[in-house]
Amino acid sequence: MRLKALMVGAVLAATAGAPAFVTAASAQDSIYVPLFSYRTGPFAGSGIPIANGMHDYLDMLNARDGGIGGVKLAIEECETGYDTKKGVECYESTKAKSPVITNPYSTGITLQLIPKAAVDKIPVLSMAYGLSASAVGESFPWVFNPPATYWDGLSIIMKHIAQKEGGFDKLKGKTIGFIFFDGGYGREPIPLLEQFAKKYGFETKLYPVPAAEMQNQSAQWLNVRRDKPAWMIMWGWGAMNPTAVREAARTNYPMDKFIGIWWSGGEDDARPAGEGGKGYLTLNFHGVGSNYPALKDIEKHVLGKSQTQKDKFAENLYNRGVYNSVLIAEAITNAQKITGKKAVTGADVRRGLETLNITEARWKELGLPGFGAPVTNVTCADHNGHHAAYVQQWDGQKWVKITDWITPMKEEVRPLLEAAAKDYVEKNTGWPKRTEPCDKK
Amino acid sequence: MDLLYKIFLDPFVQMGSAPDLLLQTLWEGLVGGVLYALIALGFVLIFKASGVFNFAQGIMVVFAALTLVGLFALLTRVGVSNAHLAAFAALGLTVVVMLGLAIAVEKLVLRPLVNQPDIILFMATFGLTYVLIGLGELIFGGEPKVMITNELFLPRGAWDLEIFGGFVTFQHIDIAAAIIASLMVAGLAVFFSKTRIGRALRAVADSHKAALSVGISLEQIWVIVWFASGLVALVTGIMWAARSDVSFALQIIALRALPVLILGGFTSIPGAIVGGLIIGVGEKLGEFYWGPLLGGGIESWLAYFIALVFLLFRPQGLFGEKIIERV
Amino acid sequence: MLYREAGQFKTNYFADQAVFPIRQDRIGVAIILLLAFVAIPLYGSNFLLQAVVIPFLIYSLASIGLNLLTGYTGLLSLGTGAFMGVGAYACYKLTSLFPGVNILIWMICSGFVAAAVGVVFGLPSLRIKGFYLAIATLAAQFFLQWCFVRIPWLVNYNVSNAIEVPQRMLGDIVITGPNASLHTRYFTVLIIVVAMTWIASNIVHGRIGRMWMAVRDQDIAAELMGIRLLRTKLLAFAVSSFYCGVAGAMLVFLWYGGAEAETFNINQSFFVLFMVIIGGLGSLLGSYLGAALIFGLPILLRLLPDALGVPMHSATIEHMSFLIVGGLIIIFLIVEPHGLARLWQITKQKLRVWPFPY
Amino acid sequence: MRAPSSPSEIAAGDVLLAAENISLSFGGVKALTGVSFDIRKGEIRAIIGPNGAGKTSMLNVINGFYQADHGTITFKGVRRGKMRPYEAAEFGIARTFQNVALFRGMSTLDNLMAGRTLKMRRSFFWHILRHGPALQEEVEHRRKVEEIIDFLEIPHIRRVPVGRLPYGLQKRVELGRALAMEPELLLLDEPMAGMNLEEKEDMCRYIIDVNNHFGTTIALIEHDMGVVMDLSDRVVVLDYGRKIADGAPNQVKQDQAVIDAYLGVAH
Repeated sequence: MRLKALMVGAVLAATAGAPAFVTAASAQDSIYVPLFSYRTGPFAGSGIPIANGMHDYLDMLNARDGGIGGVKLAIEECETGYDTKKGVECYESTKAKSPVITNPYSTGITLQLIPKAAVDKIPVLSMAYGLSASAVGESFPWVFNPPATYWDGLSIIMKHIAQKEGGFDKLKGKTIGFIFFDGGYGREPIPLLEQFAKKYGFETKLYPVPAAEMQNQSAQWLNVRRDKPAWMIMWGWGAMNPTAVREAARTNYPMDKFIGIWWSGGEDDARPAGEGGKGYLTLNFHGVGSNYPALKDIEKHVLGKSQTQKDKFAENLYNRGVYNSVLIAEAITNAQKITGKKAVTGADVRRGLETLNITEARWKELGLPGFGAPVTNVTCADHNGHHAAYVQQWDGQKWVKITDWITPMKEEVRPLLEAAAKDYVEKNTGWPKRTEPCDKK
Repeated sequence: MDLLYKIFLDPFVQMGSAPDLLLQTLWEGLVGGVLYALIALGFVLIFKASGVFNFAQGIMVVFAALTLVGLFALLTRVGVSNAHLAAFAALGLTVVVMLGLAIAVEKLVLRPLVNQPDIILFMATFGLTYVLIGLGELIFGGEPKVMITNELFLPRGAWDLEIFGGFVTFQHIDIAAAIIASLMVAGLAVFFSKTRIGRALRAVADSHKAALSVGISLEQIWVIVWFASGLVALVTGIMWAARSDVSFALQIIALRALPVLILGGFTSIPGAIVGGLIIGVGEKLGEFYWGPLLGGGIESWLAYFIALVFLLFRPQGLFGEKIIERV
Repeated sequence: MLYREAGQFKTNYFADQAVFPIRQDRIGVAIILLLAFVAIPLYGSNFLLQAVVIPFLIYSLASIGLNLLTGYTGLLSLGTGAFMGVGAYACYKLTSLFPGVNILIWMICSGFVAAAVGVVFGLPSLRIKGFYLAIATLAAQFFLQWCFVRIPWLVNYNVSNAIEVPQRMLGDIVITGPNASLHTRYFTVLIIVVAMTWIASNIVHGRIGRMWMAVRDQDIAAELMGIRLLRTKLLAFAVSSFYCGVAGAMLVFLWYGGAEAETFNINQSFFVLFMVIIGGLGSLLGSYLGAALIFGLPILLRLLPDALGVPMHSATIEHMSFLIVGGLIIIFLIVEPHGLARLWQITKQKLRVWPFPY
Repeated sequence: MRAPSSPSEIAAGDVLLAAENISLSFGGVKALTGVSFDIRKGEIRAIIGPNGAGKTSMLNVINGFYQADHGTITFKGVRRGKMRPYEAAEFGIARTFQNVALFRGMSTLDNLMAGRTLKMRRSFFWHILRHGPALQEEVEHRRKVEEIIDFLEIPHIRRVPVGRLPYGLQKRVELGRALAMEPELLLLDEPMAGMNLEEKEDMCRYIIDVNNHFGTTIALIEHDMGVVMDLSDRVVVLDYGRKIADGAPNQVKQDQAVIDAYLGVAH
């Protein structure tokens, strides 16, 4: 009985007492950059390397350069577990410390934050995920999704397929399969895919994979075997990817006709399939491997002290995190340049994002020559830029870049985006008009 | 008319016109069914002996697989150079861990909660699920791992049977899964029908009081059934992870085995096995032949509907006897 | 000394049939309402309101809903998340089809849609009970979630397959959408939750509540007393789903501001079930206590290392928080299987006889 | 306290319920075979027989819990082959159970109030408000229930959850719950099983009082022969699902078939 009282008492005391300790660590002399990450839950496999890459690059800037422009970065991870509920909580708890940018790292969380961004004056950077329509800067001044949207990704994949088949006119009569995560993310490319199908005269077959079935895809791949599509396109995430690659190998699907979006291209996605995974293709928009001076700097300054396992260093998704942090750092640098302030705010960083201009020379300056395609198209009107990506292939051990940078079919994508943005604004009666002025690059 | 044709005729025409695909679908269903049956068996063992609907069965599958892979990595790191040796040592150690888990569960969860209502025990297994998720991620990390199939001498590759002008692929690992699962089930059946402890377990299932009165220690029985379920979880974990990878997403798979319990009943071992096979084959056939009508991906709920429709006609389940209500 | 009912005599059955027959309880409720309506909005930080109190209230309502079904009627359901989803999607559809009608009316109406769906999925409860029924309700969970993903009409053909909450006004005040102020949303949630709690309390204290509990405790005896089982169970499903539906609509319209089908996944169902069981089956107060504990504990655990100045990786905190929440669930069940509400009752009983416990 | 009942009023002494040729079996096992007997208005009718004779099954058929394979039940002049449990309750048949079947989580008061469910008419809407008519109705029925509580001398346990009561009191509350339905026919399944002598005497008194004061017709199953002989007006004896005797207590006591049945003579 006493034990019982004691235990209950202890819990209640902890519950009651804890908020008293909670104080916002206000930091005047640093720039606060929260990183939403998910190192737990069913998607942790993809979340961990990304979080490591993001975190390590910024840590490296702190260690090597003492921050950005002489101001230290206060980096804090907040664990979302890819769960919207926790994401909103992370947003609210970090908001008190005046962050300069938010990286939601989940489409679900991004959707919640889009309306809040303008109100709280914190820009949202959803790098190549989130709401595609937010590329329209006129409607979404506070949201950025460079370097490319899913629709850009699909158009790049179509270009690659057409090139392999010998031209778009050769697609006529062929069947192209689309296996996707059955949710907002996976369904997004379908309208464009159907538009392409109509235009080029090929047939599409859809193979949805429900969230609960990510590791149970044999039925989908039986369908693939029946339909015999000439190409398979995948929009997968988390545990869905390795299962799909494995099932494709089991069904003897030709792996060099199986191409995934950039979120389906982790080493851990292809590796479990062993020999069978050889030849699998995915898109990518940045380099893989540690053969860049900046990554060497990470190795020197950060690796070993951070959570990164040495053997996973500079793998694909790790570098994706680095890419993400380069965008953050560049935006902050730009903001400092525009405003002349050192400790910039969210509103300043928004301007910094609108003036993103990472030319080939700038990539080199950053110690990342050729790491990414030049990010030069982000403007006030276009928050995405529709930049190029390339196709990489799994050789059984690592990813190998097999094409040059391929530019997306912006002329196909942009009208769709604008229609979607218009639709969003119309449905959200009272959606604020853009009032933010535009900075010159 | 067209719709009726698509529902009632077209699928069968397809089955007839491509019998190799039908055969392949049946085989995939059977393999999936075997794994469902294994998970359901884990549920049934525990429910039969202690009346606990063990929600943690799913996470036990993940935890066992994770422990196996984690221990293997550890052993390799400390210098066990022979991969097969390390793998089997890890397997042995994992069995020990599962035994430890069973003992801990009995001591820390079941014993203090004895005689509580079913729903409270059910809830406690939710708590256990959380503990195992936290523990597993804390120790082994949340990133997915590759199952050590080669090291465990599990076969790779496939065997193509050319038939009906097409071919049917039998993955060696699937054949192995079916064989190992059957051996496991047979072993458990022998254990429960031939050994003293097994008979005691059945006595407990029939009546706790009766079991107590003939001097059977409930605690011991509980440890044994939880251990047995742990072993079943380990086997399930190895087999399922061999098809994708070892990650926490795998625990969702356990939910797929729940309709099997409606079909086969919570207390029937044959029910779990036959039910698992029915659900496995049923949902694959449904997804493959009827799924496209609804845009595919109907597997997530199809099994429940199969089970519910079945229940309408046979409320007592597959092997249950007709229930006579008494007052 | 403070908590005494001696000297409070009831002179008629009206007073004796009251929900709070003891004066101190009435005072306590008044204080809590005062806190909720005055103190929290005045002094609470944005974080407290947005990330703690609003979701806590919404989850309390959902767990009242599930408690009516599981705690009062004894029907275990694992489909709460999906029923919440039905409410959210229904509200979205209704307000986009008829934007002129007040959003609050649509929130309530979306409860009726959820109730209708709940009745359909409650039908198997005639033939099956207990865990079998629980599994059958999983059918609702998975099927409905599939519908949310698959029927683009539900999201007005939004390309991201998501609900995005439109702006809606009540008079001059913006209630939903990005421009709705935190306090407006808070008061809207609070008023709905308080009103619906009052209604739930009325229902369970009257004939309907007794019918539900009769079915829960002894369905055969109840049937032989003339209580029609199917009707009673379906009514419980309807009312319960109504509550969950309204909670779901509020979750999206007054808290998240947008939602995907994944928002209403099975974890949501489990989450609410935890609240009900830890709080106390068959207790409205328990629904609140359970929601506070299950929703609040992880938040606290996450804030704690920072507050204590212990540096810890966010992922480690998350793992620890899983471990601790799981462990605490087990400990609480061992300490008091009947939930926090029973703990509260025992405390009250002790107060009543204090300082002479024997 | 008698509820006005629908089909036709029946004077005391007339047949209230007649079971004709009732047969019931479970998967081949015969529980009842061609049993016929009647219950007259105002009497106390005992059903006795050795264990497994089909007594409880007979009660279950009367109030519709089991559907007889053959035979009919005529209640207040209306003949039926099948009856639903709620129909039986609506016609005024209430019962208690061999193993107490109270609503264990509810208080004594709520158990009795639950017994009045059928008599409460206010709609769901009023219950939501718990005001005006609904509260009025609640209080009216509370008054009736308090009468029964006084009658059974259980006011001190009004607010106690019945699960915590001792067995004897539980049986009494169960009787109270049946009385709260204001039945025309009260079926008591071993109302005195497991009681000590004092409790039995109390229970006998309540049964007689119910019969005398409220004029309720009672059919009871009981093993205690002394009680049966003292209480009942007429006795029907079942053995292996068949009726073997029917008549006044004294008559039945001397019946050879009854003696054989109880002493276990082989058939």
